[in-house]
Amino acid sequence: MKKIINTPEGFIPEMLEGIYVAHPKELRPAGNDLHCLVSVRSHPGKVGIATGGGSGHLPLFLGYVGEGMLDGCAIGDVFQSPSAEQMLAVTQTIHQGAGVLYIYGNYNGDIFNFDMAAEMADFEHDIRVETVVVGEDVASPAPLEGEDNKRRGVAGIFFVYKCAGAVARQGKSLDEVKRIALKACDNVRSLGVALSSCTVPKVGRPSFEIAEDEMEIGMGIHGEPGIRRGKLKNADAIVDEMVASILKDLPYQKGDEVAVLVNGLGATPLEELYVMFRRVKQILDESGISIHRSYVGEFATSMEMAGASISLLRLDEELKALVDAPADTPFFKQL
Amino acid sequence: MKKIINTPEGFIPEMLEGIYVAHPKELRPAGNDLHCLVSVRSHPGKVGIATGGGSGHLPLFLGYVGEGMLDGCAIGDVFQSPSAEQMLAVTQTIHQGAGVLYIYGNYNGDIFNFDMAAEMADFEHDIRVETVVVGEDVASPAPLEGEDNKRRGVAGIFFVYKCAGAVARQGKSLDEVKRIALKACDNVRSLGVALSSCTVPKVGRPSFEIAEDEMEIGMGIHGEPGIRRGKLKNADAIVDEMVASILKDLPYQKGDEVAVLVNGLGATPLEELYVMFRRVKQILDESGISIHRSYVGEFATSMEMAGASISLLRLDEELKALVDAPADTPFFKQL
Amino acid sequence: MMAMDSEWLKGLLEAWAQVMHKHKDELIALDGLCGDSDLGLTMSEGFQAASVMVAGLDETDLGKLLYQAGKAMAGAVPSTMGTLMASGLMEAGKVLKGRQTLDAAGLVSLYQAYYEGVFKRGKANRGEKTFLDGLGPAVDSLEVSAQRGADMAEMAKLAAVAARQGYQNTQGMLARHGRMAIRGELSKDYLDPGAAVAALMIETWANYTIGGD
Amino acid sequence: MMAMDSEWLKGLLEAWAQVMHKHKDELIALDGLCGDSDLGLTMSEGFQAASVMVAGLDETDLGKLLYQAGKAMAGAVPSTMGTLMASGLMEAGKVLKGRQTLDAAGLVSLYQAYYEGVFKRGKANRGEKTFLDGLGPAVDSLEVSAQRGADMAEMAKLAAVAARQGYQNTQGMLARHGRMAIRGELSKDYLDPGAAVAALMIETWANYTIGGD
Ligand SMILES: Nc1ncnc2c1ncn2[C@@H]1O[C@H](COP(=O)(O)OP(=O)(O)O)[C@@H](O)[C@H]1O
Ligand SMILES: Nc1ncnc2c1ncn2[C@@H]1O[C@H](COP(=O)(O)OP(=O)(O)O)[C@@H](O)[C@H]1O
Ligand SMILES: [Mg+2]
Ligand SMILES: [Mg+2]
Ligand SMILES: [Mg+2]
Ligand SMILES: [Mg+2]
Repeated sequence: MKKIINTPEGFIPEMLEGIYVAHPKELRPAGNDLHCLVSVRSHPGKVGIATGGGSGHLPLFLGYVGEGMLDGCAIGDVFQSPSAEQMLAVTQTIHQGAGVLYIYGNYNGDIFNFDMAAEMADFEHDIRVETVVVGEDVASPAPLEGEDNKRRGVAGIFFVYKCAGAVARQGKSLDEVKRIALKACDNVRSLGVALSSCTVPKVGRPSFEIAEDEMEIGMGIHGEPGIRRGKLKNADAIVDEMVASILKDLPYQKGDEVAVLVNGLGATPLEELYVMFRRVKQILDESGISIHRSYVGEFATSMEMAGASISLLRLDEELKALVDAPADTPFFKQL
Repeated sequence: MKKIINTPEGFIPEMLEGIYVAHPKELRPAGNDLHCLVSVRSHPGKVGIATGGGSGHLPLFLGYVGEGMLDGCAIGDVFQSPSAEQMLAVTQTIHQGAGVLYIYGNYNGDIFNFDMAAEMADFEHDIRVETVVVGEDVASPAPLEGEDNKRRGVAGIFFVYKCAGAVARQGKSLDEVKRIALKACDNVRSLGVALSSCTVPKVGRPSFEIAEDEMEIGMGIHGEPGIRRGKLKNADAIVDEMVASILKDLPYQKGDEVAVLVNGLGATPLEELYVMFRRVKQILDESGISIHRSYVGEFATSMEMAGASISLLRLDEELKALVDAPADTPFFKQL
Repeated sequence: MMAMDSEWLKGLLEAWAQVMHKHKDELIALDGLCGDSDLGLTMSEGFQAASVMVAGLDETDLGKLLYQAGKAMAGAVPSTMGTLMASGLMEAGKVLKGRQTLDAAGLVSLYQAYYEGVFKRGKANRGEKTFLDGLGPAVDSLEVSAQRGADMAEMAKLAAVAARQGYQNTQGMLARHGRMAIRGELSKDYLDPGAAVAALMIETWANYTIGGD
Repeated sequence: MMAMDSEWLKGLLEAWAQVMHKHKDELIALDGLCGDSDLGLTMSEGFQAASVMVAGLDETDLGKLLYQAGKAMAGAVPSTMGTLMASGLMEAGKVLKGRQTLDAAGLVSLYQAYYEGVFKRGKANRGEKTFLDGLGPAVDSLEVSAQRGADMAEMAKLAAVAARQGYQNTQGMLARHGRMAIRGELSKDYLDPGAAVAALMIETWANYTIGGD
């Protein structure tokens, strides 16, 4: 394990200390718990949006707390859910009179704790909470009618934050913000490819083994198994496979518009992400789908994992306007 | 070599294609050469600022072409200088009537080519060109009076772009923009630490060997030897050593203000950079130096190298205002 | 047999904390086969936190004590099982709120509520290879015993056997929840670590009940 | 001996391209000892580009041809040596602008200007283990030969010996420029790859001159 840290135990608390001293004008802790980050700015009457999850995914989650995106975030230890009480502390702090929307990824621990936090917020503090769970990773099959969505939430959650954050900033109601978040979920799909593992500091060895000439399509951001493991192919072949899986998951037609996110998992250089983006553009051109807006970079990582994910958000006029809205957070600024 | 690329030869051209299709509203090629990137916006009467160097350092160099920063950039193959003609093409395109300032890192190939480009610009096109070569890496000793500066240019060049870009945007003269760039050079110092090597695609094997429990303080961004190789220490000890070397290189006194850049070299997670930043803040607090502004993230990388660098820019009121000025480039936005 | 009052409850939580501590490595190993090896840590830390919390409370309301124990557990170990155990305790707290002591029926409703709390949170059904496959058979057994008026010691003994049996029956089940579900068919070969926790809880309560005779 | 006109110059550039191609692997290996192994590639590609460029020009002005050869070299191989060779060619071009043929004095000034161009660009002094330690002794020799009125063939022979000797003398010198300088004292053990290029250039010109007798 080759990391610039002091101790595995201190890793996340010290990272958080660093976050607060680097962004004193943007973030503050709710209560005295550094794991509960909220925006310094508030807008009375605005729906509060909270997220949360395990650490190790920067700039996810806390990096999107700011104007036009999220109001607060609770984070746990590496890949571990924060507690319901931490979420509750965030919820209480960001409630600005119009209720709170939780947006988070489809993981057991997060669901259990956010549900508990929502109950506490309701029972103990009369705060109305609504929940949108994001699961857009096409590595697992789409849920059948009436079944639970078992898909994991990966980098596509960025688009859900973006759209919901923009509509909340307009002062819309909790129901309306939730409708938009669900609409973003309905229209976003992602798929990742991993080339190497990350190492959880407290564990001290790589989360999974993968040979020098292998890749795994569809691997999860904590190393969960993907669709298939195979020989490392060239960039175009990888992107072709990924985009094909994404496109066939939603009905697309000629003339559709999308927002694209090519996301690095941590160790993959930005240069490679642009090589991938180039191919995404070629494929979409061929399919008659036009790119309204694109994002290339690290938006949701797995520490030092090598690999990348592609997310597409299918747009209509309503979502387009929300994706285009300005945002100003520590890690994401759009003018 | 585990990379998401098609061929080593295609790596940079395809990366560039990706850049242009991702940022069509911000960047365009000068002439028909993708290696010559210029801003789509121009401001008649403004001093043009150009930079350039080898590829493999994204977001350096081309990522800073935009409002309040640079006007154009010529880039070569991985770690290889662009040609003088490419620099000349950029120079001609960004000349807005007030001359052009070259700001680039202290490397032989770049110097030779930029010098040649400056001569051609003068002889062939009557464009006045001035040059500021950035070499702020304290891994090599400071030049003696009258000697050439042999120090390499590393991530601190970001601050030189920032200050010069801001003053150029105010419509100041070429001499004035050069004075500011030199002033930023005088006040910026950097030092890096490498934990693992990157691999140049055309070479196909790591640029240097480093053991699982080793680090190299002062290693250059192409793998040039550093100050010392030793056992990997903990984050605080590493930062202590780095900041001590930086602070002793310039006279600092209690009450001084600085801008700080903690820069990831590529594979080091953002979490670790914040652990480092936390320690930088502690040390500066103890030394009575206050942080006016801080940047944490990937600003100048070596593809998938693991490691980080720290840069400090000592500020006075003039530089403070320039560092604070807004900027809007594909990779760096400041509101 | 000691009265089932606040002192009894505090003792029970302490006994649970001790047994989880004692079986820490075993649970770590069990969770390590298909999971992330944290179960021993989270269960010993979580029950420890719950026990310490109620030990310090000057409170005789069993419901309030259980609720606070649950909140302490939730704050200490927000893992899957940590949150589920917290949900069980908190639900039991809600149901028993206002009671200072329990009779046999009350004891049964404690475990029923615990089951219900875990079920509401995790939405797993019996047979899906979870904690509930350990606790469920024990609750069934308690209900039957109570109906036929068995004494506490007998109720406890039978429930402990049922829980252990339930745990053993998880081998062969297809996991539908949590990390083990990722293994698909392969999961059938394994015992469920969460159900092992249920067996330990019921056995410990049984010993505590009988030992306290 | 053939007249030193534009055809002669085109032939010389072609001969240089051929020799760099022939010695490509040798130069790669030499540069690989302390550098980045690109010298064989850049020199063969660069002189090839220069040669192809002038071959296609309908131009008799030697200065203009040399300048264009330099620009082609610069565009093709912007490495250290590529840019230095381009600078040499372009400086020679500036100095010889307007001339259609060269006499012995003109030939000497071509190499003097080439040296000057490389020197202005790279600012290396003699003895600092660079290309100039190969070319420098050859230029010195040419100056002396011209002064005493030696014929072209003799001038060429002596210059080739001087260049080769200069190259060999780089072993023992401390590198002050480029990648080899990073090695510090250790650099003394090595021959300088750039100086090897100088030796090849002068030897090739000598053979071209004598062979063309
Ligand atoms: N939905 C659920 N309902 C009840 N128990 C569950 C559920 N999901 C998982 N479990 C139990 O949790 C156990 C694993 O707990 P834990 O180690 O805390 O999970 P993780 O570390 O993966 O978060 C499983 O053995 C299973 O008994
Ligand atoms: N300042 C200089 N002046 C003249 N020659 C130089 C100078 N710096 C380096 N050289 C020559 O360049 C040679 C290396 O060239 P090259 O392989 O192109 O360098 P790199 O690949 O490091 O850019 C050295 O052997 C040396 O002879
Ligand atoms: Mg990274
Ligand atoms: Mg990176
Ligand atoms: Mg576990
Ligand atoms: Mg070389």
